[in-house]
Order: sequence, then C-alpha cells, then structure tokens
Amino acid sequence: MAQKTVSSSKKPIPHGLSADDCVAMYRAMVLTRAYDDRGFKLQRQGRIGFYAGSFGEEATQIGTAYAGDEADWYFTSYRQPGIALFRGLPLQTMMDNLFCNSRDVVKGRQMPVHYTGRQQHFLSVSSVIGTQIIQGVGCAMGIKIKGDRGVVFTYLGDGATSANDFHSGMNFAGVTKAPVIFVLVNNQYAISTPLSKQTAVEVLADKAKAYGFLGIQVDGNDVLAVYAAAMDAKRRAEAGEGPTLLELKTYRAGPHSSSDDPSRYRTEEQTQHWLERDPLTVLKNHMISFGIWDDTYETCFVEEANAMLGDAVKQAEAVGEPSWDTLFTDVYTYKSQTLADQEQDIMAHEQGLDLKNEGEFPL
Amino acid sequence: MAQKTVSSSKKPIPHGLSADDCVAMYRAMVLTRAYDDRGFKLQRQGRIGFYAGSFGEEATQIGTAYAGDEADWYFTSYRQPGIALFRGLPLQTMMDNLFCNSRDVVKGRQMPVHYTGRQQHFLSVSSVIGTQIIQGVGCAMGIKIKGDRGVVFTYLGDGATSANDFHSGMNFAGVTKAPVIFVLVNNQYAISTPLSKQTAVEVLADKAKAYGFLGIQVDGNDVLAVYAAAMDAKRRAEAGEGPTLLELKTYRAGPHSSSDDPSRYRTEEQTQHWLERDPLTVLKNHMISFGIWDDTYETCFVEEANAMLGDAVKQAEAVGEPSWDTLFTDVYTYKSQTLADQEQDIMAHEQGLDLKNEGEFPL
Amino acid sequence: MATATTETKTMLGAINQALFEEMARDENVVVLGEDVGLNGGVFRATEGLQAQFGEDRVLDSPLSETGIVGSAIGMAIYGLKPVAEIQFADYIYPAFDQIVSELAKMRYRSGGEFTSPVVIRTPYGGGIRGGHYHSQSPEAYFCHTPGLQVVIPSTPADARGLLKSAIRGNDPVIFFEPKKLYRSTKQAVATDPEAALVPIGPCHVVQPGTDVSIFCYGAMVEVVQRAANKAASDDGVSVEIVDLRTLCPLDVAGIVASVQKTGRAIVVHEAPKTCGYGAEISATLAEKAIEYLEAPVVRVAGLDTPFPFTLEYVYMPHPARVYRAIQDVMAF
Amino acid sequence: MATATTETKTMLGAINQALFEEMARDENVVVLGEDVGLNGGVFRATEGLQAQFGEDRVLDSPLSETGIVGSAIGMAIYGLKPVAEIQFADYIYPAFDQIVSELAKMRYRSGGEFTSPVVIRTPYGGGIRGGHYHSQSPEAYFCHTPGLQVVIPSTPADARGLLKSAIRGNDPVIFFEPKKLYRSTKQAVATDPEAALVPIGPCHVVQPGTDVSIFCYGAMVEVVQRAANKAASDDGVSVEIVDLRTLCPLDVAGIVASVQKTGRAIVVHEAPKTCGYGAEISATLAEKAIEYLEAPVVRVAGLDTPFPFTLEYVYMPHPARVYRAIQDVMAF
Ligand SMILES: Cc1ncc(C[n+]2csc(CCOP(=O)(O)OP(=O)(O)O)c2C)c(N)n1
Ligand SMILES: Cc1ncc(C[n+]2csc(CCOP(=O)(O)OP(=O)(O)O)c2C)c(N)n1
Ligand SMILES: [Mg+2]
Ligand SMILES: [Mg+2]
Repeated sequence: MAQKTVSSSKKPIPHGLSADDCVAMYRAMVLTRAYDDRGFKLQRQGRIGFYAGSFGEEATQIGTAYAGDEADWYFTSYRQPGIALFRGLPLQTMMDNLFCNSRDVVKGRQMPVHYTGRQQHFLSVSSVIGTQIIQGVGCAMGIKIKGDRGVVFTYLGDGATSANDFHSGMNFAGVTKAPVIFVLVNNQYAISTPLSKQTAVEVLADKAKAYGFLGIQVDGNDVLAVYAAAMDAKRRAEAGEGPTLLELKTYRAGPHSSSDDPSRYRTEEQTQHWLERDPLTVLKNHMISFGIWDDTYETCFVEEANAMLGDAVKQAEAVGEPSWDTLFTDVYTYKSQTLADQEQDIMAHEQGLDLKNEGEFPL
Repeated sequence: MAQKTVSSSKKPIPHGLSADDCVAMYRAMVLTRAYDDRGFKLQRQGRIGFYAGSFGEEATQIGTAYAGDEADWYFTSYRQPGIALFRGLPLQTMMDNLFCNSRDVVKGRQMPVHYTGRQQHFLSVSSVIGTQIIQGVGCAMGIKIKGDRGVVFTYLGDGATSANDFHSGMNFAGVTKAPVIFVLVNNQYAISTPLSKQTAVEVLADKAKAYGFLGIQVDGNDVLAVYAAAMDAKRRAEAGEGPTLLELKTYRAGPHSSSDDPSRYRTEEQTQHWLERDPLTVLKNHMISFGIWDDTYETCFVEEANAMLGDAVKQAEAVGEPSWDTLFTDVYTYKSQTLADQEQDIMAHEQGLDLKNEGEFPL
Repeated sequence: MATATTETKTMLGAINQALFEEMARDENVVVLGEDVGLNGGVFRATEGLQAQFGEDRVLDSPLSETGIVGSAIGMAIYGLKPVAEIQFADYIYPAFDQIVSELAKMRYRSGGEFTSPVVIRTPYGGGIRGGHYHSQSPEAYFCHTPGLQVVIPSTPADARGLLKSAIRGNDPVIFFEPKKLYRSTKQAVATDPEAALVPIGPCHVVQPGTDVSIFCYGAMVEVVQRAANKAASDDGVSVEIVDLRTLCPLDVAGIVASVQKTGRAIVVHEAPKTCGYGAEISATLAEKAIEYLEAPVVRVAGLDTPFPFTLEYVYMPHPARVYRAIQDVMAF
Repeated sequence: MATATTETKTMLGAINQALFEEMARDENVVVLGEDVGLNGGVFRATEGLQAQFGEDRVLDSPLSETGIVGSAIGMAIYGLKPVAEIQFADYIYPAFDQIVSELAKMRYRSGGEFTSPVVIRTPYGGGIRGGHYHSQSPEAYFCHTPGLQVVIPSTPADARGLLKSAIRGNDPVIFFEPKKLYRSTKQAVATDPEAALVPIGPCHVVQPGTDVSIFCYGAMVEVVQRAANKAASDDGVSVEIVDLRTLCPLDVAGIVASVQKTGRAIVVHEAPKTCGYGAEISATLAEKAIEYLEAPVVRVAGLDTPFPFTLEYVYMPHPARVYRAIQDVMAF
C-alpha cells in the first residue's frame, strides 16, 4: 500500500510486535473512530435513537483487544465498540444494533450501543454501571474451576470504581485468583463528575492494594503501552499469578453520550489539551520512529472505514422494525401462559392499529 | 478500694491517661465480659431468644468508647454491647432489650442485642452486615455540613469489609473528608469464614489505600493502644484532616452467636492461643507496670457487675410482653388506614386467643 | 387565580422550583446525587441549586446509589433533610438494601428513637425511547415495603405540591417522576412558597364519572384521559378517572367509594402486570367491594417482559388499549 | 412405593440430598455462598458437599451477596450451573441489582445469546423467632420481575423434587425455603436420583374441596391445613387447599379451575399484605373468574409493618386467623 516514510534512525518495534501488527492496530483504531463519528452523526440526524462514543479512547480498546485470543472473554461497558469490531462482530451486526431493527441480534430490545456477540465471547452490554465487573470475575472463576484456557478482560470506567460490583469483583478476584484483568478506562469523567469527586485516591491503580493484587497505571493513549501491559497481565493470569487492575489513563474527548452537553462542566481548552495526545497521533509517531509509517494510512483507512460504514448504514436502514412477536420471546426458554395470553390479546386486537400515532385519541 | 500492688520500677502511664482512667477502663471491660457471660447463660437457659457476645474483643470497645464524648456518635454492629454500656445506656434498658419485653425501647421488635440509644448517640443496631458504615459517614457529612463539633465512630467486622456499604462508606468519606472513624474489629472470622477467604489483602488497614486516606493496624487486645489510636484519629477528624480506618486486630474468642458451633471450623487450641493475650490480662499487666494494679479489681468488679446484672435480669424478667398495639405503631408518624384496619381486625377478633398454642387446631 | 401568583411551568420547572423553595425555607434541606451539582442533573431538575446554595448543600456524589441513600439516611439521622436523586429509577436497585432494610424500618425498629425521613426523587417510566434500563417502573417493590411512602405526580402543579409535602414530612418518601411528562406539558404553578401544597395520602378524582372507574398515575393519567374522551364521545360512556398520586399508603376509602358509584374498575400502569401495583387495587376491590362489581377488574399494564426499545409503543399501555378495556368492561 | 426407594427425611435433609444428587450427576453444578463449605451452611443444607466435591465446586464466598449472585451469573454464562445460597432471604437485597437488572434480563436483552440459569436458594419466612432481619418473605419482589422463576416448596419431597428441577432447568430460579419447616417434619423422600422430580409450573391440590379454595405456599400450607380441618370438623366446610409451589410463572389455569369449582377464594402468605403475592391471586381471580366468585377474595397475610420479634405469633397468619377467614367467606 504505497511507499513507507523512511526514518533516519529506526527504533525497533517493541513487545514482539511486527510492522503488520502496528498497521493492524492503527487501522482498527481508525475504524473505531470512524464508527463513532458515524454513530453520533446518525443520532444527530435522527436516524438512530442514541449514541455513546469512545473518541479519544481508541487505544484502550485496541491495545487490550489485540492481547486477546479466541479463548478469552470480553465483558465491556457501552463505551468499547472497538472491541466488538476487533473481536469480529460484523460491522453489519453492529449497525443493525444501532438501528434496533428486525435483524438486530437482540431484536431491538436494547438501546443502541448495547452489543452482544456470543461467538466473539463479547458479553451482552448492560447500561447498569459496573454489573459486568463481578460477572467477568465469575466467568474467570468458571474458567479456573473447569481448568480451561483463557482469561477474562472486564472493562469499567473511573465512575464505576465507586460501584458495588467493582468492590465485590475486585475482592472475589483477589480471593480466588481467577484469571481476570480489570481494564479500568480512566477517562476522568463520569458524565459530568470529575475524578476528584469520584474518589480521594490519586492513582486509581492503587485501588488494587485493597484487594491484595497488582494494579498498574498505563498511558491509555499509547496503544503499544496498553498492549504490553495487557499481555503482561494476561500472562500472569494464565500462570495462576492472579488478577491485575490495569488503569488506562485517558480522556473522554467527546460528550458522555448524545444526551450530554460537556460545555456545562468543562472547557474546550481542556479537551484540546488532551487531544494533543490523540491515540492515533501517538501510534503514528511510534510508527514513524519505527520507520513503518505510510502517509496514505491516514486517508486510506478512513476511506475504507467510511465505505464499509456507508454500506452497513444503508443496509441497516433498509430493514424494518422487529416484528411484534419478538416482544414475547426469550423471557424464559418457554412461553409462560401469562405471556402467551398477553401476546394473543395484543396480536388479536392491535395488529394494524397505528399505535405510534395517538392523534386519533383527543385529549 | 484496697491497697495497690507496688511495682519496683514504675512505668509512666501513657497517652495522657491517669490511674483512674485505667481503672475505669478495666472496670468497663469487666462489666462487658460479665454482661456477655450472662447473655449467653440466659440464652442457654432458654430465658432469652438469642445472644451474640464480644468475648475477647472488650478492648476494641472500651478503647474506642473512651475516646468519645457527648458530641460523638457510635454506629455499631451487634457485637459492641460494651459501647452501649459505656455510653450510658442503662443496664436495665439493655436487659429489657435482651428480654424483648414491654419495657424494651424498641417494643420487642428486634432480636436481642440490637440496642438503641438516642440520647447516647448510639444508633439502633441492624442485623444487616455493613449498613451502618455508610450511614455513619452520612452522619459525619451532616456534622460537617452543619459545622458542628463531633465525630462518628462506625464499627464493622472483617467480614463487613466485603460488603457494599463498606466500599461506599470508605469512598464517600474519602471524597468528603467527613469526620468519621472506621473501627474495623478484625476478629479474624465472619461466622465460619476465616480472613483468608474474605480477602487477599494481608493487612486490612491497607484497604484505606484504595480510598486516599490513612489506615492503621493496632493491637486490638491492648486497650491503651486502641485508645491512643482512636484519640489520634479523632483529633485528625476534628481538624478536618479526614477519616481514618482503624484496624483493631483481635480474635472472636467465643462462638459467632448462640446459634453457632465453632468446633466445626476451628480448633480449641487456636482459641486458647489467642486468649493468652486476653485484653483484661493485657491491661492488668500494663497497670502492674504502672504500679496501679490492685488484686481486688479482678474479683470486686466482677462481683459488682454480677450484682447489677442479677438485679437487671430479675427486673427484666418480671416484665411481660409488649402489648399487641405496639405491633401497629412507628411504621409511619401516623397510622395508615390499612394498618388501622389490620389493628382493628386483630384486636376485635384475636385478643384473648391462645395464639401461641395451636394445639386446638388438629393437623 | 391572579396571574401574579402563578407561573406556567413544565413538570421539570415545577420540581426545580419546589427544590428552590424548600431549600430556601429550611437550611436542613440538602440535595445529593450523581451530576446534580454543576450539571444540574441529567434532566436539569436540580439546575441552579448549587450556584444558589453552595457545594455543601448540593452534593455531586460518587457513582454509588448505595452510598447516596446510605449517606442520606445518616444525614437524616443527624437531623438534615436530604433529598436524594437517583438518576433513573432503573438504577435504584443498588440502593435497594439501604431502602428496604434501613430506610423503611428505621423508625419501627428503633421504637421511634431514630428516623430517617429521606426523600428519594427519581425519574421513572417509558415513552422516551430509553429501552431496557431507562424506562422501568419499579413502584410496586416499594409499595410492598412497609415504612415507605410512594408518591407519583401527574402534572407540574402536583409535582411541586407533592414534592414540597414530601420534603416537609417526617416519613421517607420514594418520589417517582414520570419523565415522559418532564417537558411535555405546561401548567400554571403557584409561586408563593406556602401555596398549593398537595397532601400525601388522598387520591384525586381528575374527572368524575358514573360508568367505570379508572385508577392510574403518572404518565398514564393522560393516556387514560384520551381513552376516556373517546369512550365518552363515541360510546357515551362516563369514565371516572382517579389519579392515585399517593400509591402507598393507598387511599382505600377513595378507591372503594369510586367503585361503589361506578360498579366497574380498570387499573392502568406501565410496570409489568404480574404483581404490579394494579394487583393491589384489584385485590382491594375484590376484598372490599366485590358486591358492587358488575364486571371483571381489568388491569391494563406493561407486559410481563423486560422493557423493550424499538417496540416500546406496543409494550406500554396506550389509549387504544385502555379504550378496549373500557369497551370490555362495559360489555360484560 | 417400596421402602427401598425412599428414605425419611427432614426438608433440610431432602435439600441436602438434592444437592448431592445433582452435583454427582453434573460436574457443572457448583455451590457457593457464605459459610457453605466447611461449616455446611448455617442451617447445614450444604453439609458434606465440600468434603465430597472439593473446594473448587463448593465455594465459601466473601460476605457479599452482590458478589455471590454476580459471580454466579458469570459462571453460568461460562457454562457452569451455579447454585448460590443467600444465608437468609433478608440478605438478598444487596444482590437485588444483579438479580433484577442482570439475572432476570440476560436472556431477553441478549436475544437469547447469553443465559444465566442460576439457582438462588435462600431460607425465608418467620416462625423461628428471628425478628426483623431473619424472618422476611420477599417473594413478591421477584414475582414482579419478568425473567425469574420463583419456587417455594412446602414438604421435604417437594423441596427435593423442585430443587432438582430448578437445577436441571435453563432459566433462573429463586428458590425460597421455608426455614420454619427445615426440621419440623419428616417425609419419605425418593432415593433414586432420577425419581420424583417435581416440575416447575403447575400448582398442587393438596386437598380437594368444594366450598372454598385456599391458595398458599411454604409454611402456610400446614397452617391452612389446620384451619381447614377445623372448618371441616366443626362446620362441615369443604376446603380445597392449593399449594402454589411455583409462584412465578403462576399456574393461572390451575387457580381459576379451583375457584370455578368452589366459588370462594382465600390467599394466605406471611409477607405484608399490601402488594404481596396474594394481590396477584386476587387480581387474577377478579379478572378471570369474577362471575364465579360468591364472596370477597380474602387475603390472610402478614401485617403491613416490618417483622416483629416477640409478637411474631400475632403477626404471622395462624390457623385461627385462617379459620376466621373461612367463616367470613362462607357467611358472606
Ligand atoms: C448503577 C448506575 N447508576 C447510574 C447510571 C447513569 N450513568 C450512566 S453512565 C454514568 C457515568 C459512568 O462513568 P464511568 O464509569 O467513568 O464510565 P464512562 O461513561 O466515563 O465511560 C452514569 C452515572 C448507570 N448507568 N448505572
Ligand atoms: C448482608 C448480610 N449478609 C449475611 C449476613 C449473615 N451474617 C451475620 S453475621 C455474619 C458474619 C459477620 O462477620 P464480621 O463482619 O467479621 O463480624 P463479626 O461477626 O465477626 O463481628 C454473617 C455472614 C448478614 N447479617 N447480613
Ligand atoms: Mg469515565
Ligand atoms: Mg469478624
């Protein structure tokens, strides 16, 4: 793909990574960003109902995803679309989720950005902060009990460190030495709440000290540093040396979600300051120093991503709503009589009614 | 009260304490132990329904109670009868609680050992592990918001460090710098669960490191050390220097409660080993070294305590059950119609029925 | 009704006003919750409070509902009057233990020595395309918990008047705010801080009628009104609409009186039907008014499933479904 | 019914046996909870399991119900079959968020891709002088939560048979064990691991009758039996006793059929009356069987207060109160 910029004094690529690896990471981060851009745009255009993005946090996702293999599990929050993509959840599947259409794996039941990928070992995302943390530990306990191979990466934000499930998750992991890695994406905000109002501790990684295992803080904008730390944590977990709390220090460069207005609680300068360490730029600079950078990456990968995205959006939008009978399945493995009655009642009497438009009913 | 044993080389009494203070502490610990003995005995005799004692943990109670004054608050668990006694909750009131009789402050609604002392700033005890921890922090936040004097001592066991309320309590305290002292009575067991299955951390005081404030471990069987640490924590709290986690390392020398059989999960030798550092003996040895010990303390204070206890038991036992109308009050400040109806129904139809004896109804 | 004494407000505006008024009236009133300070709450219900009353009395809490409610209980024990915000009712569950085990039982278990009259405000209900975790209606859990009062307004004026009563009362209140109505309608709201308080307890007959009583609350009141209008105009059915306002303790006399008059009853709520609040209304009538009932007591409720996203408009009770229930009970 | 194939057991013994059998049958079954290992549980329901199956499959957990349920969900997602013990139902509330937000909704929200068929066993109910926090009956909360199955046995054989079905099933179950009955009665219990499973779903007519149906479960079945015997012998009233066994999903057809026959209904439970499970039974009847009802549907339930210690014998439904209800509905 075109010629490389040749650097005069090449640094070696660290952590056992190849040039191809670096390119793959860069490309995955570009795709993540393009995906987020599109998500917000679709929301602003009123084509999807909600979006929450990870702008500025791409390295936390791709660095940790790159450390995983098929046996590993990812228990994420709503802010890791890059992981789902990298794990191989088809872009079309993700777009169908954003449109909550009839092809959506979860049948339009969840808000956008709540992905599910059984095959990818990507747990169905919850909106409830923190619940996946202890669940991830339980999954890792399961791996250990069964003597299987694999580790669990369980993601959380700085805000989530205050949640009950963080405490129980960290504690159960410490006691059981389950093969789990807590990926703490410290983007310094929980909606409007800054870290200083979330905890009195200076370094979030220090929270591991309460649970008897290792916590380390890593530059979350440097995908190579993230990858190295994740690999190290994974090696320790697999060797039975216990869990790791990996604090990835970064910055939520966008709004909390499409419902949020960050100008109410922080300045544009602050955000610009952080963007000087944009994870894409950080990796680009690394690649330049390794002598493996190609200027076309910047444009090609974006174009490639946008083409895929445009296609996926078109297809997702062409698909209608889930059919009404999806309202009544998957509550249990069977359909209870009560639910069957409710289905029957609605199907018999309301199919065809224009329920969205209540205009016919005067107030 | 008789002559003192004179020691050849007297050590000075530390921490600004006087001889009278030491005697008062010793006496309070003796009373606590005698009270616990009586409680278990009453339960075994079937005269009260339940008991949970603090045998071996007397110094944790008296040392921290001695550091308090009227403005301070005590949010305890079920295992701190010595605090209630020391704070001036009348022995008779406590005994009425054990008998859950008509004079019981809480009208026989709670199990024995769940004391309540508004005037003593002694919070109504809950059975639910940990709930008082964050409540104590809230109380301390209240003191701070109103700019009042006073600190809150909030008690918890080693098991309770795993509870949600510990996490939120520690975190809120760290962030708000509320004047609160977490008195962590590490008696090394949560019912049958040893500390090693509770947490992977070696020193529980280290848990404070997750919350950005000071944690210290103290010999919980040495009442003077406990007192000194509590005074220090209190001084810091009052000075706005923030909360302290005070780990008092001790040992639950008795069963968890009258329902527990510790021989199922630990050896008698282990317990005997710990009893070599019986807090009463530790203080006695201190007092000998200060030249202020009097052999009669051992017997006199026990006799004094037993006399009071015998009297209180007699009086508590002479009092009948709470009247049925107490079932219907204090749910709200008013009586709802629903509850009034339920009261009316029961009072009209069941007063006089021998409800305890269902023999008249054949199965 | 001089214009000087009222101002037209949304429900959010009315709630915000109530908080301003009560914080100004009583310096013991404090507000706490996630993002309630600088950000004014994610719905802006607490907008401006921190600027006015300071960070001490308007606290941005860490992300812990356990901590919010637990610390509020402690503050209340100390003598403050905390008004805690839970960002969405869907996130009240981490605080469930503090609410059910502690808040609800404190007065009873301490023989009245300790009380914790905390007010917990929380937006609830569907209709805003919030899906699974931004739409739930968990009121029944709290109504089944003795010691709690459960209050739900359906108009801006009621929201202000009930919230003020809740804050002035000495018992804990779970105050559910129908977020679908937050900005959707405006109403004249009293501006005198002492005017137009709405008492906790009695239900409110929104529209008297003679043929069928419909019990409802929150965003469902409007849905019922639409259905009732159609029933009146198309079929000449006279519907009595009863807005419960206080769900717990229930105004038993009020609902029984209505059914004694109409002989027919329907309950409408958004929460799942099974063991929902409607069951209590039906059961109360089956117990106390069966001789007046001329038709089955019908519950129009959310489905017995989690709350969906795309198809929420099918899931939630809507005027057509309520209208059908009216037809059914009239035809019985 | 050869003696060789049954053994006389208490309910605790039967539960313990069920756990042994299912752990032996399926190596994916694991047990976790506070004190369940070496100590065999505070009630000894898990006695001997750790010695037999090892510490990996019988885990003494830290003191965190959030952690117990949350980790069990994770294990179930991984493919294990966790049977979690909550030491007392009163302590299930710290796990409420994991149960209501996650356990109940996992299958639905993931379109069936992820499931968490955890069984949560927990002793519940009064009658053991446990006071405020060792006596509660929180079943209604869980019955109002779509996605959960709620099961309550009333005999040793049912306890074993239902628990085994729960463990073999693919949906989450909240399994409430009436601790008053743990040791109070013995019954012949099958010893063949594949025999005498009791299906989740259908209610069970304990005693057929023609005059009044009484719906009950857990420790109340025996209370109802006493009252029914008296009504039969003193007044010649024929009571049909229906043990619900599975509260959620409710066997609607079963309860309606009973009332179609008897024309009268009483529900008995220990939990507070308001919004208790009895309300659902009443409401179902008021909706589906009103034309058969010859008397009010009476709920005999716990009071709308927290659970008391000394006077629990007044608080709890007892035979005299149930008998009075029978007289009332017969006299209506
Ligand atoms: C239990 C719970 N409480 C509150 C919320 C509302 N809420 C959604 S996201 C959020 C902030 C999360 O912050 P953080 O954990 O730092 O993650 P980030 O959004 O920064 O990635 C809050 C409070 C929630 N979803 N769940
Ligand atoms: C939330 C909750 N879960 C479980 C229990 C049952 N339980 C009562 S005491 C106890 C152990 C408490 O241990 P610890 O905190 O160390 O206090 P200690 O009894 O040793 O003083 C347990 C598990 C409870 N009371 N509350
Ligand atoms: Mg964050
Ligand atoms: Mg302990």
